[in-house]
Amino acid sequence: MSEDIYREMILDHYRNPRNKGKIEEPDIRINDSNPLCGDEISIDLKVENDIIKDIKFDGRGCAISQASASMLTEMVSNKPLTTIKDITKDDVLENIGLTNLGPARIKCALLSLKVLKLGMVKYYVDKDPSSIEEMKDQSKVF
Amino acid sequence: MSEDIYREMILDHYRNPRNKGKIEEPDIRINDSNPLCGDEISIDLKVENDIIKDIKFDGRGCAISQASASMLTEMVSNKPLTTIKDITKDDVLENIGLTNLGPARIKCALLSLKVLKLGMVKYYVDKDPSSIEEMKDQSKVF
Amino acid sequence: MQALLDVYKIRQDFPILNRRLNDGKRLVYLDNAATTQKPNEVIDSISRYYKEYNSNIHRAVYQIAEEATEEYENTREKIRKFINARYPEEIIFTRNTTESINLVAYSWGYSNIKKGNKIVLTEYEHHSNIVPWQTLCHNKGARVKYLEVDADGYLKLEDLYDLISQKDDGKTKIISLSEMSNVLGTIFPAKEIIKIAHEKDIPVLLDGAQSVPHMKTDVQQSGCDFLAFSAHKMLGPTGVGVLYVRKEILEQMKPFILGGDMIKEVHKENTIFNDLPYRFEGGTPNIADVIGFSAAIDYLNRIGMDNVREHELEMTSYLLERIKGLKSVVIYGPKKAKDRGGLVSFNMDGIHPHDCATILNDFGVAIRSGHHCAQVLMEKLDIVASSRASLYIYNTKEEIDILIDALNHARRIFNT
Amino acid sequence: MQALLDVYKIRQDFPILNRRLNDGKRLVYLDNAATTQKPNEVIDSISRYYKEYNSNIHRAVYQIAEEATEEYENTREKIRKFINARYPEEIIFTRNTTESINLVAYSWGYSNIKKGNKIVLTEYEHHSNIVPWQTLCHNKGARVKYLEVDADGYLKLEDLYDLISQKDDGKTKIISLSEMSNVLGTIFPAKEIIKIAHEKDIPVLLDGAQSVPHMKTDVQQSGCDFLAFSAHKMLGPTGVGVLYVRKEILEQMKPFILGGDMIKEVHKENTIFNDLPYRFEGGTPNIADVIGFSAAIDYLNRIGMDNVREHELEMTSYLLERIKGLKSVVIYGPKKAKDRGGLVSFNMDGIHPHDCATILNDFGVAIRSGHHCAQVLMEKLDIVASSRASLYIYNTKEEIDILIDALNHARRIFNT
Ligand SMILES: Cc1ncc(COP(=O)(O)O)c(C=O)c1O
Ligand SMILES: Cc1ncc(COP(=O)(O)O)c(C=O)c1O
Repeated sequence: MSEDIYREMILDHYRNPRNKGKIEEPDIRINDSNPLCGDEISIDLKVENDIIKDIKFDGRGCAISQASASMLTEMVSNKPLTTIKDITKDDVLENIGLTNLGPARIKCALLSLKVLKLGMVKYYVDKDPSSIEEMKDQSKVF
Repeated sequence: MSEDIYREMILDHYRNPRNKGKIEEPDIRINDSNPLCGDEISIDLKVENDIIKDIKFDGRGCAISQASASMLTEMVSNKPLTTIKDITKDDVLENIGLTNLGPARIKCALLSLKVLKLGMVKYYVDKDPSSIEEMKDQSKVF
Repeated sequence: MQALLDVYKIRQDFPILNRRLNDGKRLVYLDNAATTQKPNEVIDSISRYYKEYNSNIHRAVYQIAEEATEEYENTREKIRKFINARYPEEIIFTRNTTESINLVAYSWGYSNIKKGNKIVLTEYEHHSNIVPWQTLCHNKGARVKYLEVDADGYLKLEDLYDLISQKDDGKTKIISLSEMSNVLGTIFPAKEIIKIAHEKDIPVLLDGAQSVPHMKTDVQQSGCDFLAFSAHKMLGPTGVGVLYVRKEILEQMKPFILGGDMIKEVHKENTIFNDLPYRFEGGTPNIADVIGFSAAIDYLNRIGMDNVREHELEMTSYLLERIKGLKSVVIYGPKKAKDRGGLVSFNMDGIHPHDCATILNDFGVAIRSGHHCAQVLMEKLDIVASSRASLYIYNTKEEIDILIDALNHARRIFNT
Repeated sequence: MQALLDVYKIRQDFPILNRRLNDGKRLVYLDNAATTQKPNEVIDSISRYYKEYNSNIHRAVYQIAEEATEEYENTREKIRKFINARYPEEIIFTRNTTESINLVAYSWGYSNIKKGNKIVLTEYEHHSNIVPWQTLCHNKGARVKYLEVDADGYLKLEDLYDLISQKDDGKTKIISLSEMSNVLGTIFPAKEIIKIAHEKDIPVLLDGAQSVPHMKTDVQQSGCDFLAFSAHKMLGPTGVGVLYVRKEILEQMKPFILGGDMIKEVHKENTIFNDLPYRFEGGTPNIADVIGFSAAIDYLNRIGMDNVREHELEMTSYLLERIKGLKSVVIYGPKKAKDRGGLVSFNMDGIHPHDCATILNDFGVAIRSGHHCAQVLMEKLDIVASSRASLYIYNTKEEIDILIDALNHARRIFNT
């Protein structure tokens, strides 16, 4: 039921997104869109010694995709970049409290994770192109 | 029932086709094939004063297409070329005594008529290119 | 009160309308522009085909194959009549509208579009009527030009005059546009546009995906050179589209999908193609669904396309009026119902269409939210997405009322 | 006596096998290489889709659309498993084998085939695996080369070595061949051929239209780069084909059918395409029939493909033996049943296959007569047409006996 989805926490993050905006001269800048609905998320990261020092997201879309992005930035901020590898889709869905979304809306909830993983892969591959084989499947979310 | 189809007359024309062969220096030479089964019919005509003076057919295919071609040559031989215009598919089917063929086999039975009509159209259009508009639909059999 | 057609009787023919959703709610299906539901007749005719005479057509001589061939070709003739084409061989079966348009772009387009040429579309086209042309132009060094839509969702015909006038120098080679927008709902004056184009000898493709299901179509009257539409948007099965091409043009077109059934003779070095229309139907066709489509056409003919249109007009007026009554709502497209097909797109301030659709789902209401495969138009309207409710012959005012209740509930949840 | 699978039980699942023809005869369906019959499960799953959750997939968020999307994508995963592909996104839904091969010729072919290149086929290919390549070569100034079949219906692998050896200079860009001939019945050594080709880095397309329905398929084991097949030849509905492409190649391929659903973003001047495999599925797919195909795969999995093969081997041995016993008959293809799929092509001296099929129809027997879309092979065999009886899981020895009786009757009518 939608009452379970649109709880106060989601609506709060939607109306007052955390870490929204751009970083000047980010170490990572990456974006993607959801072909389903046109939702767009871009993420900027500042990385120091493999630690996520700053993270900002921008984009437009539904409450679920925007709230999920907002919560995800809180989740990884000041964590090692490699933790992104270990975040599963279930982690994100539990974090935002939406474990029974339908397949279409799941894509909204996971768009920001997809973008974040893409960013991490791009960062490592740019640094060391030979890591592409190992990294190839790391950006998979679904 | 196939006993009704493969009567003695059809089998006779199949085994002993009339007017089979080629005409040297024909006034009309035309051929077509049935994409359904690969049956081929070519027809040569000798025309004098718009009268069909000689007609021969050649080809390979099933008993129905070959017997039908054989009977058709007998039907138009020494007739004015324009009579071809008036021959309908029902005329041919009645002539060969096959009025209840299925749609696939009908194409076998009518292949020679189709070729003959094409030949007539080609003859007139070659003579007078402006007649194409009028002739265009004359080669329709089905 | 349904004067024109008996909606309540019609509804009995559609088994899905009795479907109970997870929470016991009855389905309120308002996504008919995406795909329509199917009456029992259509479903049964597909089953009957498989149970009684399934077989590969055109080539076999046994009884069930002849039955199947006959039904398949009868459908072609039925469609010829439905759109008033001159010859059955002008009717080509494809998978959907998208493939129909691609067939034209690949077959007609690659032969006729040269460097420096122009292709005219409109801003409101569905992606299926943009991407094939964009790609063609990209490969050929040609350009796509878009006719603009104004704030009320209309085209300005003067723009068309301008675009293809003297200074165009005969560069415009085809105009391809939808007769009805799947977002704005606008019905465009196809006949006038075609008249203007034909004065310059420019052929016109009509994307009829939204118009053919909802109003009478007459290709001889409109004069269009190509018409594309989908069975699944007009009570028919998925997997069947139609492309109509005027015979004079079709005769000049090269085959597209190459293989079995579309040839007369194949040799090692060359191939002689089959007669029209088979030349354009390579491989085993979607026989069952073409035959199923036949039952859909029968159903629509029995109701009468004028009655379909009248019913939708009445329902659209009501839908427009009720949506207008909502708080902070923006409606896209013409204000007058009579200029519209049976759909209304809108946005409620502060609620993303996607969230809106999720909340509506709790009420059993199925509407579409998103860009509706019309992102060029979305950019023009400066929105990312919209909500769209779209109607068909089985929809009732009661269903529209449920939609409005649900929208009000969404408003409460988002507290805006 | 059926040891491997219970044919009589299986037959009960196929309603058409109870069909009475015009003259009251029961249908003896022996044209399975053209298309197979469908079990109730498949027919019912299509009806159920339309009665319970028909809706347009991928984009909508309401319940029935999510159900439909899930079933559609589950089918993709099921097929992945069935042919042992690595990723579901290597599976693309098309209309039929013909479209699958065309997709490769248009998308991969136009980007990779250059002037002077060669494409290697065999003499026994179906038109669907000839005409797309012939046309491609014609447009690109490339050439098609045909591997010859010998008198017994086998390929000589040395010829392949010769063709793509040093003196070929890397000109051969692709080898495309059928794993099983639809006329000769021969099963060809796909794995060996692919190994030889891959030593020269030449990709191989397998036309699996005849092989996938009849024996276990494992794309990782055979190593093929492309595999094409049709649902309708393996208990599934008409209108669904599959193209498997190895991911590394698929990632480099340009989209083919352009439009809705296959894009990520469309702008006036450019388009960003969607992820794999959606990039290759433009427009509303044939949703109902893809879901119906799922039920067909379940059915085959339950029987087990090894048992399908064993049953056909037993039946083919019997069929071969009985046809051999006829007067003045010529049989095409391998003498040994174990080198064959479940079909036998033949000619009876003095009786055209077409007439033969017409007479058989009186006995309720449905066989195919004609060139079987393999005219290049027909030229090689120096015949215009042949008769073909082809088997599947529901065929019995009793049915083969009826066929033989009918052939003897044809002999009597033609009195030869
Ligand atoms: C070997 C082979 N390839 C291709 C095809 C074409 O299949 P479809 O008509 O389903 O495209 C067939 C079927 O007739 C076949 O036997
Ligand atoms: C205007 C218009 N054109 C084309 C299409 C594409 O139709 P299909 O997905 O059946 O190819 C649609 C349907 O979404 C449409 O609304």
